[in-house]
Amino acid sequence: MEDTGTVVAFWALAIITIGSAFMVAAVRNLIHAVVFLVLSFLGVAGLYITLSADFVGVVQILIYSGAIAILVIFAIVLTPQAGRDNAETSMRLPAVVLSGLVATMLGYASIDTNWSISDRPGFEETASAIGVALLDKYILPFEIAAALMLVAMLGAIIIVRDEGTEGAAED
Amino acid sequence: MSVDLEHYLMVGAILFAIGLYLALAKRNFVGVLMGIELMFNAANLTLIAFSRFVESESPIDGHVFVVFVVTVAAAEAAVALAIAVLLYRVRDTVDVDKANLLKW
Amino acid sequence: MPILAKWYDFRDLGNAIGALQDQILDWGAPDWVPYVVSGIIGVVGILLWLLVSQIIFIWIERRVIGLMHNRIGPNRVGPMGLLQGVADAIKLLLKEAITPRATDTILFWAAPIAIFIPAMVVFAVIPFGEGMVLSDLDVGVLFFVAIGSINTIAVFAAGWSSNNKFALIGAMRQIAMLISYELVQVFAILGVVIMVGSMRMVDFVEWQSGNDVWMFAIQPLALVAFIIAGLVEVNRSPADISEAESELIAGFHTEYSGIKFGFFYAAEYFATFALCGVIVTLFMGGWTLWGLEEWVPGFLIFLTKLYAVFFIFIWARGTLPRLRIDQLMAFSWKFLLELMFVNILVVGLETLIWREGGYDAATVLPIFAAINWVLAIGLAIFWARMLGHGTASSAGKRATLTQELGAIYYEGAGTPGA
Amino acid sequence: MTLKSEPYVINVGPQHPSTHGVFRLRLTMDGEKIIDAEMIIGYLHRSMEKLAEERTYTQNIPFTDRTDYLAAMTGNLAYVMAVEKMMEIDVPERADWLRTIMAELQRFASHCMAVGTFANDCGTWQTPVMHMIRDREKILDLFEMACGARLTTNYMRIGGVSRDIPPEFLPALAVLLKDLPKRVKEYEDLLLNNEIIIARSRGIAKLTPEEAIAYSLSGPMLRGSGVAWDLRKADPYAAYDKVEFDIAVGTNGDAYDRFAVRMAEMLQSLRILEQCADMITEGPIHARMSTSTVQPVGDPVAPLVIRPPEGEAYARIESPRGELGFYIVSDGGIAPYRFHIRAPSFINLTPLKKMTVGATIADAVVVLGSVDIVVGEVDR
Repeated sequence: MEDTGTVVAFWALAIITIGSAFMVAAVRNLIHAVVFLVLSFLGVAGLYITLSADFVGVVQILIYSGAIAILVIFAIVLTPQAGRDNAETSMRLPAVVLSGLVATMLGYASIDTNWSISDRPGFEETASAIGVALLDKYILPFEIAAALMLVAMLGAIIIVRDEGTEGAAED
Repeated sequence: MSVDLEHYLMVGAILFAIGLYLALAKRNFVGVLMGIELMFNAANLTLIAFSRFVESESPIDGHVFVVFVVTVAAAEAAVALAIAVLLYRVRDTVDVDKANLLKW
Repeated sequence: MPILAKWYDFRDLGNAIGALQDQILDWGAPDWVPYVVSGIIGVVGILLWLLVSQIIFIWIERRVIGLMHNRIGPNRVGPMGLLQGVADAIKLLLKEAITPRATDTILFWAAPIAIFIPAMVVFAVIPFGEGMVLSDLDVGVLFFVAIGSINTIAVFAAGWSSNNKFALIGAMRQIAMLISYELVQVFAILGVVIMVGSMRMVDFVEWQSGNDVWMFAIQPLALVAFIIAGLVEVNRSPADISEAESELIAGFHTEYSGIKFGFFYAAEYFATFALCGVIVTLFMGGWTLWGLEEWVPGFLIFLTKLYAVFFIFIWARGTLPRLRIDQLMAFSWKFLLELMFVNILVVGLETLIWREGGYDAATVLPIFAAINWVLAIGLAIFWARMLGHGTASSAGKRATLTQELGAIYYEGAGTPGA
Repeated sequence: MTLKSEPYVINVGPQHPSTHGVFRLRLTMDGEKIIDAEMIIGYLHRSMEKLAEERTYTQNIPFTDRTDYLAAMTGNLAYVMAVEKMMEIDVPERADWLRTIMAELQRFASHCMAVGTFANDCGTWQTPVMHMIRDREKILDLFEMACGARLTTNYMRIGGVSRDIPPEFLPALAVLLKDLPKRVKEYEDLLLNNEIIIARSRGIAKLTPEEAIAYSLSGPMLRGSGVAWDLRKADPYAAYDKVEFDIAVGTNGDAYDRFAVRMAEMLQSLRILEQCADMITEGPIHARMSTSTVQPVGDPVAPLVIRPPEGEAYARIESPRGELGFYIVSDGGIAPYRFHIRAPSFINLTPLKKMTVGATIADAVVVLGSVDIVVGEVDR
């Protein structure tokens, strides 16, 4: 991928994504952390588009920065007295060391191994290919994912529902 | 100056590390959850990078995996936040340190 | 379409851009320069069109609503009040953008920009004319829905950071509405995508001009649901609940003034234009009008249709009262979503029969249209009856007239919020 | 273990688009549901009842326009009837007819505003209220023709009316009575059968007849709850015993029925006006005051200074908002010793807390619209 457009795009998006991910850890107020999280989701979506994965990029925007960010915001809003600070636990130093080690290990692995790079150009359009793959090659995982979504939705609703309002559901 | 697989993997590794740090070090349960979401994103990024660069007979599988990861991550986020609200309702705090009793 | 390759043939603005690109290449610029130049021209063109049409539409909307109110509407500024939009813009620019105390300043400043960007980015996907779409994404319609879901965050940031109870209620209402009507919007689009077979915006237009039929004739239910969901997403009456004047003063942008409010005001208009653009592309045959696009430039047809759909929104704003938030939610979850599921089932079956059977469009489309119309009307009435709306108790009733004094006529039958 | 969310307080404050004036409602909210509502009034208190004690009886007449500024004519009528009752003056027949015509025109105009702002609170973008204000303008032109003022008419005098109607008044009234019924029918189709207005107001703030009577409500609030009580029939004054009309009554006692009652009353007012227009008689418009009770100053027909005998009197009429009463105590002097106004809006507001608790903020606005208060009358 040598045309300058994608290179510039990659570096810009990489900086945005990693910068905002770092800000999520560094910023004090939890609401600001969520906003930076959304920014990093959008950065990752941009990276997908530079990898010519347009369907997944748009799905990322729709699901991550559209739905999951709202879930996180609702969690923060529904826990008012819990303090909105983004403080760290006492395990701060070992966490830094461990994640640094993980980062170097992954980095070394990715640079050292010779991936069998194929000289295939980017995909023209992926939406129909994904659709076809989902429905004939991965039909079983597709159904399982559907069942899992249903179970997760019901579980979340039942956990959070106030015990006292069974009868009041339809008032 | 061209961009190839190693660049994307490095970005994925750094993102994963930040997500791990968040999950380990944050006091607030929602902060931990943000870390987990970041880790999911890092994994997705490397999957898409592989499906774009690496030799394979059906490269679209990387995209299918990411679609599955996104759906499962959404479901997991919903359940995790339900737990966060429940934890807050029971123990009046979402501080990960304070929730150390298995049965209350 | 016979493209006269000369640059001055304005039936398709693409000619001029193409001629410009060749010109730049002749000057020996590297290969990506014309690409960037045409991109910039496209962006600037859309931005100019948006600003000009917003200023015109401020005037048109207030005039039309004025006529509905039996009054004249703005006629002070400029001839017949035409400069009203300009006057509003200048007023908003000059007014001081107050930041109230104890607000979360970063978010307070970021929210208007964050709400303005999606309203602009959506236009990259809308095809104005033959070659005139800024980026012909293969997942065009999905891109429109995804960008629509981003401004939920911006609305929350605005409501949360302005430290005002009314703003917070407005923001929470807006989020609840957006989430539940996004579902309806996606399913309405799904019906159309199944029949057309692709998500590219240009394919919709070609399919409709190829079969010489407008999609709303075949899928009326999808159009009605999409318009209602669009009304909610764009927050215009009868669903302007999050900024309900009579309840929440101005909802999530209560505390904003000056140019920051200008951003909210402009973002609402741009989002409505984008919505009308998508409605025209998906359901009303984009820039084609049964062959008229050979002579009249495509984008003019597209714009007249867009403004016509916009007029429907103005009309709705002038006449319909506002729903309560829980009724709006109930309407989406208990009524619209079920209709959409059935719509997708029926459209899926029809497309399956059409594809497997291999019939040509001319014979099969009228049958589908008939089925879908009957289904739409019958289902709506049946479902409303099931939810207890159409029954006698909920019909309007005049007060009973009586002569005898002191009599009690109380029945206490009215069920709340029927 | 309910969700731990602490209630927060919202001021639907003095400056709010839908409080019909400077009226403040402090709501304690739990999410969207209201758990406590507290009315704070007094922002428009001008202590009229105290001021009236330093002015002569005739000078007090302009006060009565400004209490209920949407129904000035009925305010004048009530006060003037109270003083006449104290001085046992009987008003000539033509003055009675003029008073009835003016009161019914005022009721139609006031209901125009009430129904319009109610539809406005339900969310219509000012469209119905603009149409109704257009009709109200026609009536205000008639008032201007009759007494020179549109809003604060100051038309009635103790013992009759201030001036006779010009000859072109009745033809103009006839023209009006031809086209207004069509308009009201149009509003009824537009608003009464509007699904969204029905959804927003049906079953909201229900009041049973017993509660309505217990809160001593009156006017459309009482009739909305099904109690067919109208002072124009119960205690006929002016020329109401010579005209026949119906009482509009609701059946469910909710916001929708009060709104429907007001719409029906507009039609009944037009019916009364038609009868008055063709039954009005010629004759004097002011009673001749006996000089014994009057300081011989100025024109004996409309004396400036009136000195009613010692005693008290209470006169009540059916104003657009309910039973408007004036209680006046005289100590024989030229100014009333005590001047009290029974303001219907003030009393109709009392059940507001019961009506709004449990509903949402959107309902509270609709309920306030259905009660149709005028803050000038609430605060006096």
